[in-house]
Amino acid sequence: MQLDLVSALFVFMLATFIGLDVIRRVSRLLHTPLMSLTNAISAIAVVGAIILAGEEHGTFSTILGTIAVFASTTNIVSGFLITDRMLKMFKKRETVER
Amino acid sequence: MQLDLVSALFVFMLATFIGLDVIRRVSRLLHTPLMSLTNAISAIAVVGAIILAGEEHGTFSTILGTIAVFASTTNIVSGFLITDRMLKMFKKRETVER
Amino acid sequence: MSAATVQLIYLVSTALFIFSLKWMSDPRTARRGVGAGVAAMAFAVGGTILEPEIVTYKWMAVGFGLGTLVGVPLSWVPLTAVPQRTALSHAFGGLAAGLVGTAKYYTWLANGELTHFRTGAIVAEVLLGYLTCTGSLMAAGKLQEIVPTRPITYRNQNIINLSLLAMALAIGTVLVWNPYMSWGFPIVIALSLLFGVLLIIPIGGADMPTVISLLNSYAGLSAVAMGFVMENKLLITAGALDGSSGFILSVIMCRAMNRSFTNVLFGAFGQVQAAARTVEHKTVKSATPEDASQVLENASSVVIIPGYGMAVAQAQHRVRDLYEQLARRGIDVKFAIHPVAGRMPGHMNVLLAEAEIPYDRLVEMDDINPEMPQTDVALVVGANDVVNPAARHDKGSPIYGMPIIDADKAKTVMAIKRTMNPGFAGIENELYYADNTLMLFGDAKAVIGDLVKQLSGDGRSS
Amino acid sequence: MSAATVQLIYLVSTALFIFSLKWMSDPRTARRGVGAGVAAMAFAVGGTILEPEIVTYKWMAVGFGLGTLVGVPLSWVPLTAVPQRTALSHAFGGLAAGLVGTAKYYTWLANGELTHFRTGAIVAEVLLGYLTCTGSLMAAGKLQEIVPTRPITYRNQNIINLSLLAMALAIGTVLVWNPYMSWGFPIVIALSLLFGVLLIIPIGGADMPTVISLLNSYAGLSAVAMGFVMENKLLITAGALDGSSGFILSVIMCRAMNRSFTNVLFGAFGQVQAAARTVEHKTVKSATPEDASQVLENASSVVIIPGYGMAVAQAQHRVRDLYEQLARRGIDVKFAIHPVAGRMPGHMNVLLAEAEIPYDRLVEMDDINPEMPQTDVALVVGANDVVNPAARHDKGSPIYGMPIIDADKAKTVMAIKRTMNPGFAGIENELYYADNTLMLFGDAKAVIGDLVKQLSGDGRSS
Ligand SMILES: NC(=O)c1ccc[n+]([C@@H]2O[C@H](COP(=O)([O-])OP(=O)(O)OC[C@H]3O[C@@H](n4cnc5c(N)ncnc54)[C@H](OP(=O)(O)O)[C@@H]3O)[C@@H](O)[C@H]2O)c1
Ligand SMILES: NC(=O)c1ccc[n+]([C@@H]2O[C@H](COP(=O)([O-])OP(=O)(O)OC[C@H]3O[C@@H](n4cnc5c(N)ncnc54)[C@H](OP(=O)(O)O)[C@@H]3O)[C@@H](O)[C@H]2O)c1
Repeated sequence: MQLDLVSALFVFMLATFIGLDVIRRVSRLLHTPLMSLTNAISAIAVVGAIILAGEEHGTFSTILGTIAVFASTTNIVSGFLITDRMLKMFKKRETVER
Repeated sequence: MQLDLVSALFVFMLATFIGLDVIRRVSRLLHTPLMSLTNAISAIAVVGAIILAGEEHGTFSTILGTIAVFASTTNIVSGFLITDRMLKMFKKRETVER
Repeated sequence: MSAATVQLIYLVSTALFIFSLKWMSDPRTARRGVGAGVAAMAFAVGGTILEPEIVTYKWMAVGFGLGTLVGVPLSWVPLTAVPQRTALSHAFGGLAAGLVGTAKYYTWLANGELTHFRTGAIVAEVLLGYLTCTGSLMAAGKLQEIVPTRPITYRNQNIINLSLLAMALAIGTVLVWNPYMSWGFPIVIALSLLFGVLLIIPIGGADMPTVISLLNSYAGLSAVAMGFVMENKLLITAGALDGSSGFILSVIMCRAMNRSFTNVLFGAFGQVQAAARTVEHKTVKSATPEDASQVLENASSVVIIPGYGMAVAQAQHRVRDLYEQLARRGIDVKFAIHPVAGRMPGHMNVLLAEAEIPYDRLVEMDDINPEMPQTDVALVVGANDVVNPAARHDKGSPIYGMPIIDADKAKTVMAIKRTMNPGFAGIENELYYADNTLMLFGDAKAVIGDLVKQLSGDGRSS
Repeated sequence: MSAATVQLIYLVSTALFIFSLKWMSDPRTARRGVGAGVAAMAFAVGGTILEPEIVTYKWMAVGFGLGTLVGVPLSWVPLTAVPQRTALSHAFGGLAAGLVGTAKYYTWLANGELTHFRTGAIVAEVLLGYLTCTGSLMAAGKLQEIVPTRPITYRNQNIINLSLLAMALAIGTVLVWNPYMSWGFPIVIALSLLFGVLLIIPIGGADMPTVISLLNSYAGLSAVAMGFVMENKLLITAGALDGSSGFILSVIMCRAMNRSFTNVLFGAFGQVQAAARTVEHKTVKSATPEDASQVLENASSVVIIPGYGMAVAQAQHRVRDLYEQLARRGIDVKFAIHPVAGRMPGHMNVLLAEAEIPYDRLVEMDDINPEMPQTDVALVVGANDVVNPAARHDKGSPIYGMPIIDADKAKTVMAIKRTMNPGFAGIENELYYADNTLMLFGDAKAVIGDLVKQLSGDGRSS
């Protein structure tokens, strides 16, 4: 168990290195879409929710799991859709000028 | 065992993402010192060598381990020393002009 | 499906999430980034459904269905409502994390499978999750102006809040020591729900963007904690990406406002608005759209500086018309984008993109400032704090030290706003009293509409 | 010491390795990077020594001692010998990885602990390790000119090499299926040792820098494989950092030479040297140091373009004297650095740094090229291919498409070299025949010494 903790810490550290680097290089133009994109990504909690809703550990677990699946799905769907909607607006000169 | 493989693959993938990113941003000025620095880092194999030389699994293992410790130590020592020697030479205008 | 296969699917999903964010570094690849994000999420969901412990699909199907039903319309909100939508979404995300942690705790409690480590991770997940949930709801409420936007303060507020948090942490720590002390768990939940509310109410509505970003970071961290609970590396990486994003965006905002995290969270900014106003009487030159359009016509370079007022007035399409009129006359038109103009990071960029203004006309603050002294006209459209020269020289000003766009250095400044009221920081702007400044009073959409009309010839005959 | 503590030490070590490379992004933080690397290695070694399975310290002490004894003098080599030192070092690294893999195999074989996965990882480690070892030894030999530097080729060479490799891979695969088929293991070792040699001999000495970088990448990958064998995440991350570094440096070199990996590895480049030389007779203008120094004195901007010849002649200190003489006269002097000038990436930068030329005077190719047409004098010091205009227009040239420094666009070109012999690519350089080119024949060190003497007044009286 304790070794698993360290292993998880390893992954966390590496992912944080990547995250900080990658985000720092996101174009300033796109900070608003970035907020909604990461909002969708944070709905990764759906993974835990699905397991809860799909296991059989009693009604309590299932209800919480279903609500959690609902909440995360809302995030995923609206987050990705709105990000794409915003990004579609960004056009470079050539394509804009008629 | 198989799960361990995936876990190791995870770490490998994340580390490669970091490696490619970090190296791509090394100053072009410093590519020669970079070569000797990573040369020293590749001597991380010393970790495996130490375990071999320090366990008691028979003479064969111990001999191979000792040679491996020797080879990696050579790398570590010469790699870091020469990198530092080169880097010491890089000076910005202010410190150079008298 | 073997556990190893699922893990491999998670590996692919992780890589796709990383590429998704990498591709956001350039508007040309950004939509591909969304594609990668969608694919990553599909792999994550698909892989999880294949997990061997899943026995029923009924309930998750209900969740997916309802979630989609609510999610699709939520994505149609107007651009001005994007901040509150994001906040609402964070509330959902925090809720999901909190609920999963809660269910895990009680399941393991019943089966006697709790360990110190598991309990610790669950406590972190639940704390962050529920705090994010209520905090984000409050933030959404303030942004939508359902909840009063001004900072609500009372005596010893910070002490009370911090001791609540300390209490939650203390009980959490005791729980880690003794995981089966189950009466402590609901208390932790209650305290974090409460702390989420109390953390937000003393923060002014206009500081909400920074707060939302921080809450995004917390939502990510609670996913990380969930990853520790479930020993799931995908959750840990995706959560860490998210956590970094929220953190960096809030740092960028704080830096662009020259304020600290502590000041944003505990400073009750925006409260002293009235007090700061001085009553000196200085003269202001006001101009008509006719005068203004003549100045513009005679300029050879114009820098347009949009601010929150353009967003409020929804004037971006008119601004585009103006841009076209000027460009047609061979005038060099650029847009100067301050990192915290508006009310969320990148706010102006999205609005101008919506109006189809090519993004290579948008110039960042640091790049445009050296050009300002050679600029003929700086046209300020509903911006205020981000062009306030006091930030450069008035050490007593609350915005002292904040980097600004040097509108005042242009040969002529024209500023569009409705009144002489101050902006977000509640302070007067000496730019409006400068000799080379002309005020164009009125709603930004209407004023720019008039300018366009003048320039397009309707008013030319006059 | 508990296993978890050791893992935590490894975690710290990993983070330090990452910072070490991050800090190499700027010369100002680079030495801190070396410090972080040393600390990381110290943690790695320290953590490993604390591993519970270590029972004796005697043998490793011998290894450390001898390694230090050999390592310290190895770090004193002159800068010109850095490539062969690096190659030699890779050989040591590959050897260590190979030996560890070998010992692990036989230990687990004896104890019946081999699994498919372990065997697979060991085979990968041993293959890469031994191949790197002999390959690097050959590369070091070619660079030191102990081994003939020209490509050694014979009929069906590539087919023979690849079938050797295929054989090693086939036996390796069989071993993974049946780990206890122990007669296969020494064959894999022998084949990889042999393949390392055969891979390198058909590659010309001057392509060795690219090869060394690739071998660096292999050394990293064999550390990764060792990490899989030993389930050690530190080995995996440090190995991956290393692998990426070697890979990216070789890509940069190949791109700067406009060649592919395949061409470098299997193209036997440098072999056709004699054949490519044309015997046309064109006129060349040669000048004396007196003439040259007058031209330099009358220039207001000089760009010095160093190449491999400066390294061979060890002329960098004279170049610095020249730079000072010119700078003293108020002449703007810059150094144009081509990414593959010399024989290793960054070669010119280290040499010029050694001569204490401030690094903000060194300008990269892409940044200097737009300035070349306004430059009065381009002084080429022992560079050849990197200033060959044929790369721009002569589709038949082997270097066609390689980006070059546009020396020919300067008002006057002065080129220092000993003869009219071609450079690394073995082709003639039309730059030397151009109307605005003056040749200064002689050893770079001597010629620049003369120039400095002229400028400093010794020759002024004449
Ligand atoms: N972007 C972010 O991420 C972020 C985050 C947190 C805080 N902030 C803060 O927000 C502020 C942003 O600065 P800013 O210059 O963009 O905005 P501002 O300082 O808030 O000023 C906006 C101005 O627009 C005018 N306005 C409002 N409605 C208008 C309309 N319909 N037509 C014309 N003008 C209108 C207002 O004047 P009238 O009322 O007289 O019309 C006001 O002076 C900064 O202080 C920044 O620190 C931004
Ligand atoms: N840097 C890397 O990482 C790397 C890697 C792989 C390949 N390469 C290849 O190496 C080449 C580098 O180009 P380069 O222009 O630097 O070198 P080059 O093309 O090899 O030319 C070097 C020139 O220096 C002259 N020279 C030699 N010794 C001299 C001395 N003592 N005094 C004066 N001149 C002397 C030689 O002419 P004389 O004999 O007439 O004096 C020769 O023409 C490129 O083709 C590149 O693709 C570089």
